[in-house]
Amino acid sequence: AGGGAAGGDVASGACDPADVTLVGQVRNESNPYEASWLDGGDAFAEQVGLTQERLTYDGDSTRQQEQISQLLAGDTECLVMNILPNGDSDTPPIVEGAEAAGAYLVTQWNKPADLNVADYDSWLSHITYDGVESGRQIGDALAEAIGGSGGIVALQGILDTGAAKDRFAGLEESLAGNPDVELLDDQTANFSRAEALEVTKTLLTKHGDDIKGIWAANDDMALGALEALQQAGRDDVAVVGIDAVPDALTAIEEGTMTATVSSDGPWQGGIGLAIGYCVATGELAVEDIAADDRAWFAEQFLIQQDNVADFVSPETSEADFACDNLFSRSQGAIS
Amino acid sequence: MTTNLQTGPVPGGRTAPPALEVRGLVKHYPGVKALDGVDLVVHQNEVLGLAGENGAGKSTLLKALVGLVRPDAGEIWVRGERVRLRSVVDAANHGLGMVFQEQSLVPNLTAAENIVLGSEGPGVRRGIYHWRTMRRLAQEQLDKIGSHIDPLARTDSLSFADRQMVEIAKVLRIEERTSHPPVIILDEPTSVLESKEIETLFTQVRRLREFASVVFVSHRLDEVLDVCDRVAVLRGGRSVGEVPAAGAAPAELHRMMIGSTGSDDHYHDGLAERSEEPGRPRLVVRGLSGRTFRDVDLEVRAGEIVGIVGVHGSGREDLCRALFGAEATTAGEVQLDGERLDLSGTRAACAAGIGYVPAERKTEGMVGPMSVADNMTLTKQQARCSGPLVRPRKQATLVDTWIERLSIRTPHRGTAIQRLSGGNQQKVVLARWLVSGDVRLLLLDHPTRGLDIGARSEVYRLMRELAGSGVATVLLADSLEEAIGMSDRIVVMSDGRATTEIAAPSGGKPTPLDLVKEMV
Amino acid sequence: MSTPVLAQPASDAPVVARPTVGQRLTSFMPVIALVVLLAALTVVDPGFFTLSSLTAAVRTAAPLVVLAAGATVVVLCGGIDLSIAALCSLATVFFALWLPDLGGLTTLAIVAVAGAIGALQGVAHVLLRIPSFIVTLGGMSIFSAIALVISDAGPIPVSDRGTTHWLTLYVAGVLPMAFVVALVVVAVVSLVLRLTPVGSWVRAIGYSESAARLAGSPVDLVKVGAFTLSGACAGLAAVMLVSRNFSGSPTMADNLLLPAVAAIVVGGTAITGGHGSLWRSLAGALVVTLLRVGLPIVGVPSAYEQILYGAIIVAAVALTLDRSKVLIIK
Amino acid sequence: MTSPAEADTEVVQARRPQPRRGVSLRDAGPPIALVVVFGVFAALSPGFRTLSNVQNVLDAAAVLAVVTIGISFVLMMGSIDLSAPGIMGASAITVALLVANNRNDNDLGFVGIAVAVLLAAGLGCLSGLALVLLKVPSFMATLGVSAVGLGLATLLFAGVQPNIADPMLEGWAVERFLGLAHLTWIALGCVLLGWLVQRYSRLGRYAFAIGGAEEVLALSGVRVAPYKVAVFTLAGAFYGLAGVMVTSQLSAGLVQAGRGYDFSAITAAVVGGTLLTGGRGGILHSTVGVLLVTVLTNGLVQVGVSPYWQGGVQGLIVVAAVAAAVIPQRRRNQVTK
Ligand SMILES: Nc1ncnc2c1ncn2[C@@H]1O[C@H](COP(=O)(O)OP(=O)(O)OP(=O)(O)O)[C@@H](O)[C@H]1O
Ligand SMILES: Nc1ncnc2c1ncn2[C@@H]1O[C@H](COP(=O)(O)OP(=O)(O)OP(=O)(O)O)[C@@H](O)[C@H]1O
Ligand SMILES: O[C@@H]1[C@@H](O)[C@H](O)OC[C@H]1O
Ligand SMILES: [Mg+2]
Ligand SMILES: [Mg+2]
Repeated sequence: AGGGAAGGDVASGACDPADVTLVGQVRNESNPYEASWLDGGDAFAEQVGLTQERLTYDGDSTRQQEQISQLLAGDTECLVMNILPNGDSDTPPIVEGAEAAGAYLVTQWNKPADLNVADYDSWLSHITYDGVESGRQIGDALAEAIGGSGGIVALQGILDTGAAKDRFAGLEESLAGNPDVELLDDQTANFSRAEALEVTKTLLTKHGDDIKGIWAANDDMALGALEALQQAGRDDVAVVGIDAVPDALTAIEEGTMTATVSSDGPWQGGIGLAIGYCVATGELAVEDIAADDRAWFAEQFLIQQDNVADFVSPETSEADFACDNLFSRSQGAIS
Repeated sequence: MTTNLQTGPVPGGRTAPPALEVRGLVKHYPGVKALDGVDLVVHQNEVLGLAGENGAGKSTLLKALVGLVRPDAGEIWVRGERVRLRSVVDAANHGLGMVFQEQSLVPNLTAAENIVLGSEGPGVRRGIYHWRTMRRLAQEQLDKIGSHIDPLARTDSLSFADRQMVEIAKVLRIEERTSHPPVIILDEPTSVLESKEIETLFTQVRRLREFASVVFVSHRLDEVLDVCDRVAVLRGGRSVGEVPAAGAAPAELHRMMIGSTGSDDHYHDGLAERSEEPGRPRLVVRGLSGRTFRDVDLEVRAGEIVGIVGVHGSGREDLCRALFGAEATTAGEVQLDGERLDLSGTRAACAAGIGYVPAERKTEGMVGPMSVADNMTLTKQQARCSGPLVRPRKQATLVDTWIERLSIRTPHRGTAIQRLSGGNQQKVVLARWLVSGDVRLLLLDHPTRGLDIGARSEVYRLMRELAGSGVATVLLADSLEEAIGMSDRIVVMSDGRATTEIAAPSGGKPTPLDLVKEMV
Repeated sequence: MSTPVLAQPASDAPVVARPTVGQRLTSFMPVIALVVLLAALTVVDPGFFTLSSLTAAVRTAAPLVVLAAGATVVVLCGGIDLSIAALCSLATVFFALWLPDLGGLTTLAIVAVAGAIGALQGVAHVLLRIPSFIVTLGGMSIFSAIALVISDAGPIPVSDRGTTHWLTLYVAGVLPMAFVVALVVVAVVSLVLRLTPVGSWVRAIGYSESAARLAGSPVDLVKVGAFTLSGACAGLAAVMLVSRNFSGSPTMADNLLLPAVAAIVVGGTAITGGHGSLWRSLAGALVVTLLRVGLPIVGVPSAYEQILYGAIIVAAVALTLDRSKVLIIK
Repeated sequence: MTSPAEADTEVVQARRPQPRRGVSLRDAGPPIALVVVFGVFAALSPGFRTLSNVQNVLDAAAVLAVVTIGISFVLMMGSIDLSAPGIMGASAITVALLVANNRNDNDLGFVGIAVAVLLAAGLGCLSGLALVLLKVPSFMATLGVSAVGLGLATLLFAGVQPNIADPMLEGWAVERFLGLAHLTWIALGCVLLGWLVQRYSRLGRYAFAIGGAEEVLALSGVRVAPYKVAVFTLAGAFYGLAGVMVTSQLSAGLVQAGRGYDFSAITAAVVGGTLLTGGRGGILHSTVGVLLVTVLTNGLVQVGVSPYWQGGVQGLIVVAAVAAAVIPQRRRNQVTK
């Protein structure tokens, strides 16, 4: 039918490297993390002598679907897509569309737990960071920073995303292990710096000096919280976040922020294309990808003042994207 | 009696050039030739009346004189000099200003701002308001016409008459723009005024004549003859002649307007001729109270026309609206043909067989961009449907019948109603209640506002015909004469209460003075 | 009849006012805008004008067409419905939650319930006399909150795909069923408006609500009806989205609000009410969809894409709005 | 005639009482709603009624207030404006790149701020021009301009977050005077300025008049088009300043600096009693609306309403507040759009 002309005969490709089309799709180019992702994709494309088609959908789920169906209605024979689905629910239709059209697909971050990558031929891999783990790690770092006891508040991400939920679950684990740390309040600031600023100000007046620490589900919100603290004249509150965006690293260097967890945008932008490219050109066969590498957690690090220097300029080397080295950052299959 | 246009006597005996002269003005609209070579002369310090049927082209001519309508051909001369008027400002600079047929003030501004709007002069310096100066400028204008309103009152809080004064005060601002005496154009200024307000207005018009020329339009020909020095008549977009006001009779003017010898007495003819006696009580109102009326009792019999008279604020308009379900009531009961009437909304009122013609035609009576046909069948949809479906042919036949019966002048039934002249619009609005023939009670709020004599007598005839067929009518008349002439009985309202009832059978009519005594 | 004799002028004028060529042209403007846009995209990227690509585009457009169609009637009445997208999201959640119990009846139930919710807003609007902008803005946040809570802030997968499978089929192999359904909605509502008195009530209310009321038109009823239809369409669009995404999610359609309103306005319907039609919204929705998917696919970079999008929708409205029908443009 | 000045005082004094001049009862709804909502939260939450929280509410209202002042002029004309997100984004990035920052060597200080506000005014002007020249309804014109603004912002952003290092701009958010942040004083200044413009400038009064009866202005020989363009330009300038304020608060220029401000500003204005049909309300009305919305947002957090429900509860209260405010004005044949 109109949706898919090519049909699902993908197992491994025989595309001329020059015929491969590389597509990277993220929410927008107006936040540093996702912009760096697309830049990483460009770097990889250049490495193999191609260019990446950069797509953004402005955090709009329907628009993401629309773009992908339009993309899949074109020539899909040697199409490689590295996609950041807007939310868990956006992944299945993308996967089904790619499967029907026979386009090579790698997804990152969001996937419903019950959707199994191995059930598909074109969906090569799903990569994410372990949100529960990161939420717990920064939770523990926060607990330690406030001396193991005291009140904290949590800034949640967009409530209906897996990342937000997993990370908060991680915080709850951490709280269980730190019984003297009390969660005074949790609010959402939708992963946004501006909203975090307002919410934090209000929480600061609500709980006053009881607040010893702020747990934020990403660095953008942590940075907003830092501004609020500065404006309130408070320098005794520890702040943690996730993503390792440059500003957060600077803040950690300067000692105003306690910890973050690395998510490596440039690498994410390159690796998805690399996996697709290797399969499309026949250098890697889908059957040869280990079951554990179909859906995996990528390596992440807790970054604090002592090790921040190592992360200030994240580097992705060409070797990271070599067809025989694609899964080197795997921390194991998604449980 | 008809005098030559070019050589009319110049008041004062001097042979100065006329204040304003129009030669061969032509204006076409799609399907209509609104002006077809009009000639007109306005002398200095005279009040010139302009008469003509609805759609004769009066408003179009006047709009051309203030730069709002660009004529297709013809010339306009001001004080002996040929001018091209491109905008209101242009016209004002030549000393021409107009008070429009529909009131045109900005309701949410102060009276002072409205008066100086567009020509604030020293009232606004470098874009900054100087309220004291504004107030002074406005006060000067108000003083000229002897009005006592507060210049800083919001316009929408003023009475109708006061707003009309503001309009006149505003138009007089054009004096500041020219060193010459201005020409002030008044397009049907009296159609929305009560008789007392009209008197005030006429006093002002006579004062204006001292230093300005005035062009005055009204469908009340006695009024025209009363206040004007000379009357020019338009017919079908052409000048058909003029008469000096002194000694002329309305009938004579009317003959010129319609181009034939019509009946003489449009106000009164046929008034007495209704044969049937009014029937049983149809509308019975007991102790009805609302926002602006209290404890009103009223009875209207089938076939009876009851006029309600009262000044602005007497509550009669709201009473009518309440009977139609368009205004909330707080107490009382209403019965129609012995059954309790549901006052909860207009829909229920329509279903019960009540019809209502509001006074504000433009905003409440008609849906401007919709066609004549759709406006006419808006209420009685079933008249153009079979089952739930609209039958265009059925509608066309029905509408064309009524266009013909009421002599509605429109290029086509599909023409947007806003393109019709005011009088013809009014006929369409009236026709809305007649198309299905199932109306039992008609509430008419100024049904003849803005209608020419012919159309008016047509409406009168219709009302009588309807009464003859048993329809009960409540009439808020345009003038006391109309109320007296048309009604079988007159109820006087003042301060929200129905105070007096006066019988007005044919042959035993009260005089206007009798009513005025009761009204105040 | 003793009416005054008519003077000559009107008689030599043409009796029937036929629409001029210009007037006819303005009513086709939305389609012209669509064709021009398609041509432009094809010039930039010849690969864009293929059957499969067009098929994908109309399939994509279907939920937007349905959303815009419903809201068009509200706009024709002079109001606005800002809740459609949030209600649509909520309806996707309902769908996913109810499907296991209701099975094949779910679609009907969703359309009915969404219609009822729309009606509720209509009733609040007409009874409390709150501007529709505010009622539906409030509705928008309330529906979002409910959706978030009942879904436990996450997508709910739909495992039984049989119920919505028919929407993913193709008529004659090329015409997506979802789009056919959208066309049917547009056609049916248009016919009801044209063939019954409802059409003139709607226009009268939109042009002049008080005149309509004083002519005894069922103003409140028609408005509530318009909001009901708008809600029901949001429900139907939700079913389409679920059939496409295999899940319901509390924010799934949220971003369709502005595109839907844009579709209505780009079609040339007057945002002030009275003038316009569902066919115009259909063309408008296709224009908006082409812009949303077409610009990035033909390779316009993200930042320029937004700039172009802004410029083109403004230009499209400049083209499609019939100014002889809308005198004062606010 | 006597000296006009004398004459008019006399006449005016003599008949002041009846016609409506100033505020009337129908304007009292929103302030009453504000007091009620404030009272309820104060009763429910001890944290809410502290002085520092009141300061916090005022600080939090600053940006919304500036945006709402801008939009109020547009709403007064009966038009609508959805361009705030785009214009604020463009101005936020622009100012961040022009004052001392981590992306380039610019250090224009105040001039940088002025340029950002001018750029914003230019974008606003574009909306106005589309409205009067192309006759595109403001709803669409401003939606288009918002997209253009976001596009420009994204172009300038170029993938790397510009952080500001300008002490003055950073100080605006941090330093306080009489307990309020400088930004809050700036917002108060804007309220005063807006009110003066509305009351004493031709632009303000004409905007009000355009909402009241646009066609009458034309009949009076006023060319309304330039005033419309000027109002959109003025609104754009206010959005631009708001974008600068957000940048000061966050110490960084964000493309999303204006996200959501379009609808929240319209909500605030309407809650304050400005009608979307134009011709009513104004700056002071809108300011009350801003306070009401901000108190709500703050209060719901203070009393501990679940984040899941906050939006819904806020929507409900806004509808209820507007409903309560319109009750005294309800008429049978009233038109509500
Ligand atoms: N804007 C317009 N478009 C089309 N036709 C118009 C327009 N304005 C006026 N006409 C037509 O021109 C003719 C003259 O109208 P005009 O308003 O000048 O009449 P009038 O003498 O003022 O009538 P009335 O006494 O009812 O006010 C009418 O047939 C009217 O339908
Ligand atoms: N003496 C004065 N000095 C300054 N301004 C004045 C003065 N008199 C009147 N005004 C202006 O006239 C206005 C009165 O009309 P306005 O429409 O603004 O009243 P309002 O009560 O604000 O109406 P709304 O209820 O529509 O808000 C005042 O708000 C003010 O702008
Ligand atoms: O900050 C990121 C956020 O924008 C995205 O939604 O999820 C992953 C986060 O790290
Ligand atoms: Mg006229
Ligand atoms: Mg005011």
